Parts: sequence; C-alpha cells; structure tokens
Amino acid sequence: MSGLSISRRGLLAGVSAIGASAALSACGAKTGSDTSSGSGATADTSGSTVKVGLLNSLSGTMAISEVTVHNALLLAVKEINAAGGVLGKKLKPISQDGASDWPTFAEKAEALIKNDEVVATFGCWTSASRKAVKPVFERYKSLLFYPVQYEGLEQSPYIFYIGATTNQQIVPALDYLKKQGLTKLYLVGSDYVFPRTANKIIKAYAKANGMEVLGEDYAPLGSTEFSTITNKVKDSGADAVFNTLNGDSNVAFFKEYKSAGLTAKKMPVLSVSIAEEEVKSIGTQYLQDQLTAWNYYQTTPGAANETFVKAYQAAYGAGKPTSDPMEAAYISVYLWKAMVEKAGSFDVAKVRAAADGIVLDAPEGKVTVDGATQHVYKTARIGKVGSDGLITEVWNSGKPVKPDPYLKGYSWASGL
Amino acid sequence: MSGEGLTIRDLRVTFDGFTAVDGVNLDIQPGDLRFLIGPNGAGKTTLVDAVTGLVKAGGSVRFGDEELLGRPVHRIARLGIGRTFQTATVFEQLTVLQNLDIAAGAGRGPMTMLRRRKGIPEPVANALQTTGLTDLRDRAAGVLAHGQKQWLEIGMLLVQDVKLLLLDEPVAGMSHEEREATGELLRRISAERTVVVIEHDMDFMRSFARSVSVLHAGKVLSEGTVAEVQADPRVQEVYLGRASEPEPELAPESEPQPEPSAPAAATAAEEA
Amino acid sequence: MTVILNQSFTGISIGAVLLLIALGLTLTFGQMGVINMAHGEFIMAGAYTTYVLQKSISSAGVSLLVALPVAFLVAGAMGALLEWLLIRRLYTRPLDTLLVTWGVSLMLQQLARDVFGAPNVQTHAPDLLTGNISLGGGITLANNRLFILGLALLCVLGLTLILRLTPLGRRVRAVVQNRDLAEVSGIATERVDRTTFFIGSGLAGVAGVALTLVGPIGPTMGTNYIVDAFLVVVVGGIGQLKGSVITAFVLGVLQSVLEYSTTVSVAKVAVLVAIVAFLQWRPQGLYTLRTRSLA
Amino acid sequence: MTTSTTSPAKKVSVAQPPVSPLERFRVPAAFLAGAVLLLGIAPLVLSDFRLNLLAKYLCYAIVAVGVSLAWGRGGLLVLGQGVFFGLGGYAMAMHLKLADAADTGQALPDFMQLYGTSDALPWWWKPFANPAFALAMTVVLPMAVAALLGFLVFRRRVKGAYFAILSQALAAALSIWLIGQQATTGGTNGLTDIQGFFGYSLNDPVNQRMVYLIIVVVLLLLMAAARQLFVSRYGELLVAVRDCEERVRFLGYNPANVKLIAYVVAAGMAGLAGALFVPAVGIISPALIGIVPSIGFVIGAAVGGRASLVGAVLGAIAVAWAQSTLSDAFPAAWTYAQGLLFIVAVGFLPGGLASLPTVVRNRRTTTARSGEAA
Repeated sequence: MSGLSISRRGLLAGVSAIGASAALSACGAKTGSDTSSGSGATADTSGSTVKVGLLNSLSGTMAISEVTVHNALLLAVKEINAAGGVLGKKLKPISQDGASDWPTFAEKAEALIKNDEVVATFGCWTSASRKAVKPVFERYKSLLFYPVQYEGLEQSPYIFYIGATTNQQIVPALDYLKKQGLTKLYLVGSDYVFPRTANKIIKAYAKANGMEVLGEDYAPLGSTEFSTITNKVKDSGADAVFNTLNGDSNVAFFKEYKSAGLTAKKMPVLSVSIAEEEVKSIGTQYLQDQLTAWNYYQTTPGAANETFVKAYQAAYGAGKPTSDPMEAAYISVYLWKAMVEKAGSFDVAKVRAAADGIVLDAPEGKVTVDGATQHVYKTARIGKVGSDGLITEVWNSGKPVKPDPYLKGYSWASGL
Repeated sequence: MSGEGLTIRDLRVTFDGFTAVDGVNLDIQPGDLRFLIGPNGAGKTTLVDAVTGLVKAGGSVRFGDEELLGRPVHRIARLGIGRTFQTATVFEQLTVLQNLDIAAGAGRGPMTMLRRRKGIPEPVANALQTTGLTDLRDRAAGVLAHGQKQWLEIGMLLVQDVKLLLLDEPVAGMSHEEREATGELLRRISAERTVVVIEHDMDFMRSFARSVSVLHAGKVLSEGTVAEVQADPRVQEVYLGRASEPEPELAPESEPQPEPSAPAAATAAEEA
Repeated sequence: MTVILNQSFTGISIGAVLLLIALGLTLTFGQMGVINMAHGEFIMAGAYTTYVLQKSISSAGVSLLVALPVAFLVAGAMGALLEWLLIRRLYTRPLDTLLVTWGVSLMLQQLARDVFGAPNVQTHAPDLLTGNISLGGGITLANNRLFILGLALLCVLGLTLILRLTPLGRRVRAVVQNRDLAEVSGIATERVDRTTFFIGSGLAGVAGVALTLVGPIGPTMGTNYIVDAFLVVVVGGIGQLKGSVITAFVLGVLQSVLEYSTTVSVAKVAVLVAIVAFLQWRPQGLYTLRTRSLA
Repeated sequence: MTTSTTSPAKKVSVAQPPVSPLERFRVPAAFLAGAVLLLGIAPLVLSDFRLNLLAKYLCYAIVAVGVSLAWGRGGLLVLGQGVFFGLGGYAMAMHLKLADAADTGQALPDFMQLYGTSDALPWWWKPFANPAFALAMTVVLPMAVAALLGFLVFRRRVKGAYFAILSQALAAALSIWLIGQQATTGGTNGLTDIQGFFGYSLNDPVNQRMVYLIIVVVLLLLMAAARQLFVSRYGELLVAVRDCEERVRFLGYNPANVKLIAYVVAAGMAGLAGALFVPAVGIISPALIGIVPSIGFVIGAAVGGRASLVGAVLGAIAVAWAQSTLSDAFPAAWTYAQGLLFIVAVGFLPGGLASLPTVVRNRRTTTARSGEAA
C-alpha cells in the first residue's frame, strides 16, 4: 500500500476532461510495481453491527444449487446472531445476486467490498465464478469463504476453501474404487474446468495404480442428449464410470444409462457432483445404489449434524434435504467467527494469522483449518443412494485428510 | 433515336411443371414504345421478370450485345434496364427526394456514399420537374397517393438513366387526365429510350402504343401496329371468345391472384 | 457392425426427439412464419403437466397416457392465448415477434420457478419404458426411445391427416398460401390462425411429455431445445412437413455419428457448420413451396 | 386498393417536416452535453466503483451503436453480437494475459500452466504478444468473421428470420467451442485475473478511471461516426434496402453489399466494445458470447429505440443498470419486469422509448388518423 498513487489522484479531476490516452501516460501505477491501489478492504466495524456479504446466484441456471447454499449461510448468520453475534456485534447479511454470470460475480464482489464494506464474504459455487472474483478480493484484500468442492491448484491469500480439494474427494474415491477391484474406468464429465482437471488427476492416478481409463467424454454444460456417450460407455467394457457431470446433464445421463440396461450392479457410477438435492430431481428410480463421493451426507451420524438438519428443516421446510456444499457453507460462517474471535479483531490480516488450527465440531465431523493452504482437514466419505433418496455412507477415510491442493504429497501427481 | 434493342429468342419459364412463358420471340427496336397485352396468365409479367433477372429462364435475352439471362438482377439493372411493378413499389420511409437520389446513385463511389447529400443533383431536379413532384419532394413516399407513387417510380427510372424501361401496368388506378399525362410522359421518354408497357387498358394502348405484342398462354399470338393487332381474328377470339373473361377494358386493375411480381410479395413469401 | 447399428438407432432416436420438438414449429413457424421463442416453454408446460398429473395418478403408465392429451390441451391453450394477446398484432413484423416471445419465454420460466421451485422435479417413468429390447448380437433398443419414435411418427401422421383431409386443414393451407384470397373467400383467417397456433403449441406440450422420459424437467428445460428445433424447420424448408421429418432424422444421425467419432462439442459445432453450408446450397431449405417470381 | 389521385379525401399530412435551423444544432448540442456529462461530471461525482460500473455499461452502449446501425437502419436483426463482442474481448485479453505473464517472467499465462497440455505457447497465441497486432485484431477479427458470414448469408438472400436463427446458432457454436478448448482458451472460466493494461496496473483506481475515459471517448467517436453514416447517402440507401430490398436491386445496387457493410461495421463496434470491456471488468468468458447475452445486446437498443442512436445507447445503459440494481433486490420480480419490458418495448413501442414523445404527440393531435405509422 504505497502513497504513490494516492498523491496522484488529485490530478484526476484536472485531467479527466482532457484526452484520455494522453492523460494515461501522465499518471497511474505501472504494472509490476507493487502499488495495489492503496484501497484495501475498508470494512466499517465501528457500529454495533458488521456486514457480511453473501454472494450467490439467486437467478439464472446456477440458482438451483446456489439458493440452497444461500439458505444455509443465512441460517448460520441467524444462529450466530441469536447467540450474541461475533465480538459482541450482530451480523447483518447483505445478499448479492451473481445471476449465474461470472462477470456479474466480479461486479457484485466489488459492490460488497466497496459499497457495503462487508467484513467478509461467503459464497460462489462454480470455479468460473471463483476465478472471476479472485482478483477482486486480492485487489481489495478482503476475505472470501468458498464452500464448494473444487479442482484444487489454487491458493489465494484472500480465499478460504471450505469445500474439499481433490485429495479429499477425487483421490479417496479412486482409492475406494481400487479397493473394490473396479480398475477399468470410463470418465464422463461436463465440459469445464473441474471435470477436466479431475480427469487429469484420475488418469495420473490410474497410471500409477495399475488402473485403466478406457474412455473420456465431455458434454457441454446443460447438454441433455447422452445416448451416444452411453453407447460408448456400454461398449467400452469398463468396470465403473467416474462421473463429473454437472446439473441438468446428470438427469439426462442417468435416464439414458438406465434405459441402456446399465445398472449399479453391472457398472456402478461414482458421481462427485450429485448431492441430496440432485438425487431428488433425478429420481431414485434411476439412481438407486449408485455411488457418490463427498465429505458430508444428510445421514452422517453425530449430534452436530442432527442439530443442523433439524434447524435447516425448521427454517426451510420439513422435506428439504441438506447437502455437502450447504454444510460447508454453514460451517464456513462458524469457522470465520472462530477466527475473528481468536484474533480478537475483524482485521483481515489478523484473521488470517489466527486461522491456523481452528477446530470445529462440524456436522460432517471434526474439521481443522490448515493455515498454510487456507483449506480445511476433512473426512472423505463414499456414499450409496438409497431408495428413500438419501445417501448413506459405505466407506470413509477414517480420519480427516490433510488438504493438499497442489497434490504435492503424491508422487504420481508430480507430472501434473 | 438512340438506345439499344431488346432481342428475345425462345424464352421459356416454367414453375414446377407449369410453363408460364413458352418459347417467346420478341424484337424490340430502339426507341420503340411497345405494349404487351394479353389475358390474365398470358405470361406478360413473367416475361418481364425473366428479362430483369427475377426468375430463371431458358433461351436467350439480349440487350444490345449483352446476354441478360443468368446475370443477377442488379447487374442487369446496371446495363440500363429498369422496371416498375404492378403495385407501385417505392421506399415508403424515405422522402420523394431521397427515393430519387437513391435511384440516381448506383454508380456512386464510396466517398460520395459516405457523405451527406448536399443540394439536389441535376437529374433528380429534372425528374422532379418531369413527374410534377417538386412540391412533394420532402414528403415521405409512403403517404403519397397511388398515382403519385407510380409517377415517382417512373421518375426513379428516369434518374436511373435506363435505356430500356419495362413498366407493369403504369396507369392502373389513374384518372383519365392522369392517364393522358402519363401517356404523354411515356411518349416523350421513348424519344430517347426504349419503353415496354404491360397494360390492360385498351384505350390507353390505342392512344399511345407504337407497336403491340399480344401474349397468350405463354406464346406470342400476334404482333404489329395497333390496327394490325386489332384486326387479327386470333386476338379477337382470345379476348372475346372466352365467356369467363370479361371485356378487358372493364377489368383493368383487378387482375386476381397469380402474377405476384411485386417485390413486396416476393419478400413476404420468402420471409414467411 | 454392432456399433454402426446401435449408433444408427441412437441417431434415429435423437432425430425423433428433434422431430417431436420441431413438429409444432413446422406449423407456427413453417406455416405461419411466427418465430415463437416461447415454444420451448410450451414444451416445459407439457413436462410439468406430466409431473402434476403424476401426483394425483399414482400409476406411472396411466399418468403418462393421460398426460399426452392433457399436455396437448394445456400447451395449446397457452399458445392460443399468446396468439390472441400478442402475436396476432405482430404478423407483419416477424423479427419483432422473436424478441417479444423471448420476453414471454423469460416470464414463463420465472412463473415455473415460482410455482414449482427452481430445482428440477422428477417424474416416475413406467417400468415398461425404462428397459430395453435386445435384438441379440449386442444390439439393444431402448424402450423409451422406441416410445418417442412411435409418438413422433404418430404425431406426423396425425398432422398430415389433419392438414390433408379435414376442412380445417384445407383452411390452414389456404391461409398459408394466400391470406388475402382466403379472406375474401370467406375463411375466418383469424380463427384459422388461432387454431393453427393451438395445434402447433399443443404438439410442443406432447413433446414435453415425451421428454420427461429422457431429460430433466425444470424451468429452463425449454431453452435446451429451442434453437435446435428452429434449425430443423429452417433446414427442412418452410411449409413442408416432409422436409422437417427428413431433416430431423438426418441431423440426428449426423450428430450421433460425429459424437461417436469425435466429441460432443466438436459434433455440435460441426453440425452447425454443416447447416450453414447447406443453406448456401439451398437457401430455402430442403423443400419449399415454389411460387412464381420466387425461384 | 387503388384510389384516384385527385380525390380530395386523400390529402396527406406532412410526415417529415424540413429540418429547421434549430434542429440542426440540436444534435451537436446534445452530443456536447453528453460528452461533458460523461467526461467531466461523471468522474467527479461517481465513486470508483460506480464509475467502473458505468464503464461496463458504456461498453454495452458501444455494441448498441452498431445494433442501431445494423438493425435499426438496416433491418438486420443481429442476434449474434455476442460473437463479435467475444472475439474482440478475447483478442484483447490474450494480449493482456501474455503481457501479465511477461511481467512476472513466465512463458505461459497462468491458466495454461495449470490446465494446459503443453509447455509451449500455441502458435495462434504468439502474434498476440504484439500490442499493435492484438489491438488491430480486436476489430479486424470480428469484422472478418462478420464479412465471411454476411457474404455467405446475404449473397444467398437468406432472409430475416433465417439470419436471426443462424446468428444464434453461430453464437452457440462459438461458445461451445471456446468452452471445449480449456487448455488454450481457459474454457468456461474464460480469461480472468488480468492485472495490467499496456503497462499500467489495473489495480490502481487512477488507471481504472483512465480506462473509463478511453471508453467514453471511443463511444463518442463511434456515435459521431454512426451519426455520419445515418445521414449519409449510404444511410438512406440502407433504409431503402431495409424497406424493400428487391426494389433496390432493380435500381442497380447489390443489396447484399449494402447490408454487408452495416453488418461488418456493427461487428467491428461490438469487437471494440469487447476489447474495452476486458480492462474495465477484468474478465472475458464464453458466458458473454452465447445466445442469451447476444439477445441482451439487442434488447437494450430495442427498449431505447433501435432506429435512434441516442435512444439505443441510453437504452443499453438503462437496461444494464436496471439489471444490476434490481436483480439483487428482487431477482424474481426483475425477471418478470424484464420479460414485460421486452414485450412492451418491442411489441407495442417499436420505436422504443425514444419514440414515446412522438407517439404521445401524435395521439394527442390526431386521434382520427389510423395508427399506420411504424
């Protein structure tokens, strides 16, 4: 934060009416010189309340998933306020709609930081929206808590990654398949960054572990025609399908899969983007006994989860399922609260410094913040879809897995 | 007398098996004022469509030394062949002056095109004068009366400086005085250009035609001066011998359904 | 060989879906020239009709069969309403119709979201339609696809009969070929327009019922199909049912063959390029009504 | 159908009164007022954040200038402007990513290091390291694509509806293709995290303001250029082609070329807008290219008044503003309002809001006249 550009700002009024390009050369920081604006987060913490930003898609194609996360965030804020707030201050949630559009996410992130002066922001779902807002949070040195499992390979000082990184979801899922003797895989995914990165990891893992990847197909996001891909899968003779499809495509894929005569018994599908909410919209008719990989299920045992599910259903309706991203969103607010209280301040630098080692008895089990990577230790859980639409755990990693977003601890991943 | 002649040999146009023009031969000399007459469906408008490149045709159509068949519409127009339509077709959103200025400008270079029109080009002023539209020049063409639109169309052909004018029922719907004035105008124009008129109005034809071709069922039935044609028994049979067909004078402009030559119809059909 | 046969069937079944979603458009777009972007939402209405009916009729098979006519009526009524409220005012402005109905489509999507919720809903397919028929040698035909194929062909047959044989069909064709003449001949063109739109939109509803067997049911499901459906009619040629039928199956097979040998993205892009190239060759589509002055 | 010319009942009112001297100065005066407002006043009264938002809206406004030309005047419903916006944006973003990488001593842009399949820069990225080439491409690339598509489509007289549907298909195809090439285009993420703009850090608000000023200047220049096209002989010809293409053909013009020019110019403007969008917002992604954003580009112009330059520009700004302001507070209601806006503006007010004064005036003065005027 240098005063260099601030002193020059006075120039602006004078030059603004003059030809812009000429003026450009007269002032402004050059790239490379570390003068990131001098306008870090200017959160206002003087009053009896502090604002927190909730940045989710409330409209557009992603609203389906993100509204549930938004609900979980609001629930956590409400609970925290009821229990006295954070450092004696009540939280005032400010919701902004990312509208399923990445540039809009960037715009809204800026609005939250600059206009609403929030102390921290919670939200984003897709990798693309996270990538879009990342420079904004870095520019203004403000914090984002990201609640969704993602493709790893990222470590921004201003983002806390509360969802699983690849070694807490993809790698354990592969370990599980290997253990079951399902070594010939077919990879089906939506065409975006998470499936492509996940599949890269899967292929490297397979190579090192004597497994075989027989085919790899991507469908454009929102694609609903899967007959050809299903034919390819069927003809491949694979033991199992590793499914990284997203959203609507899953519905079409599983309907096709079933009518092609493929079942969980013949060729199980392990999905990493199907949680309880999605099971409901696809239908157990098509999904029964198929596998999923997450860190949390509605059925995960423990008092913390019982409380969470009860509170959520009391707030949003008895039949409403809870899912992994919702749980991660919910605990992200509590984790932030714990960091602030440990730091004794809302100051971003102090909060970050206090983060390491924060432990929470979460609905998904014990989670611990890893200060170095700003990820959390999470337990990997493989689940099976039951006839009631709920997912029950069939295997877990036994203990929380240390986050390793760049897979540095895995020798087979060195070439990635 | 100047201009070039139109030579048509064995012209054929078929639509899905229906032959609209069936081996027509025509020779129109420079400076002629030729009338094409014939009952409905005789192929008059289709013949003009073929000459101006609107429909595909077999045979040969030569204007001077140039073969016209197979050329795109705008290339034929640039050779100096202009036409009007049964339904007067002008640019309704533009003013009379703008209509004429556009008609005058097919050969303009890019720099002229990109500049605003300053003043009134001389040919445009002359055409305004000739067609009597000078006072209406800043009015939108869409609000002109029917007859005025047809005059505007003729004016557009004048500024276009065409050598051959093909007019499709230019006096339909005009009052007697207007017909006379139009006829005089055509006569004057034909001093320097070749004019072909499709017409149903026999009085009008008798007054102004220099030569006449009668079309029937896609073929030339008779050709010659007004008197010769009128004396031809085959022509009388075609016009009078069919009970269903009323006396042509009595049914000038209510030509029913087929022959939708107007571009508006073409556009609508294509867009449908 | 097995691959080829299986892929051919896949292509035909993709074609059947395309045909079903485009069939209504051959009337509203092909015959009437209306670019109705809300057509996709009529498909959605058909799908939600199935969902609602299934809540009251527990048997999946019965509810599906009941849904077919009900969805036809529901979507048809929506279409007739749309025609009466908006489209009839816009017949001379086809491009503006596109944008206006896009607005309608946005509103209908939001309506579905408010009524049924933003997430997809599920319907239960009858067990009979979730299996497949094995012809031996690894060749299998999925029952739901066979059902859709049959339904599509049935709709084509029905539509052809209506257009060819009934007085209504004659009036529809008369209005398409020459509105003014039809009007002076004593045909109530406005009523014919509305009826045509009713049938076209109703067919979208039927397509929606069929799509519950293969795809997601949600507020935005219509947008997945709308451009493809229009392309089928554009390539097939205006006013000609057979053009759309052939096009749907050709595009379906093309898509499935390309998808099998390359990737879905490449196949999609390649099909679109092929369509643009085809329209270079035949700008009026595969079949077209030839009229004079219109080569 | 045909009535006699001499019939007294057929007296017509003057549709276009001759331009009065007052009218003559109205346009430059309005232009000047707009310039003062955007260049002088807005930067003083708006916060960094709001000014940045305005910069984004003005990028949409630049697209609207081209839409007004091609659609308003030329009658070409350009439903694929997202394609050209995207091409311009990607051309610019590719250069800026390469410059960022060079600043930090990297051979490859960050996303390629993460998701790429090769250690070498793809050949088609290489020329974009040259700023002049990249800048030229932001305009040349969209114009070339438009010229090719326009040539194919207009030459074969593919008409309005087909053209609109093909444009949409093109938009869909390009966005699918970009998404599929993640290793070299960033896939769905697009190109993000852009740090510098020709050597100036975009993290510095001063430079952000300069980007805003550049955008304003470009917008004003393009509006002036479009205005010149509108009043030129070409502008008159374009209207003639819109109203009756066949007739123009018989006058010896090739309407395909007339339309092509409007289409290509509009594409160039959209490309420039996309290029300026990148430093203003810091991202370009396939989400800005598909069918929905392409319709969005047209809607602003439709609401404001497609045939009116100022109307189209203000419409684009207003719709973008409403979108970002109202969608937070009332996501559902906003969607309804948006749909209703399309319906009312396009269906019942084809001249857009710009025509509202005229419509009201006409209604007041002549209640008897049939509402034929379009």
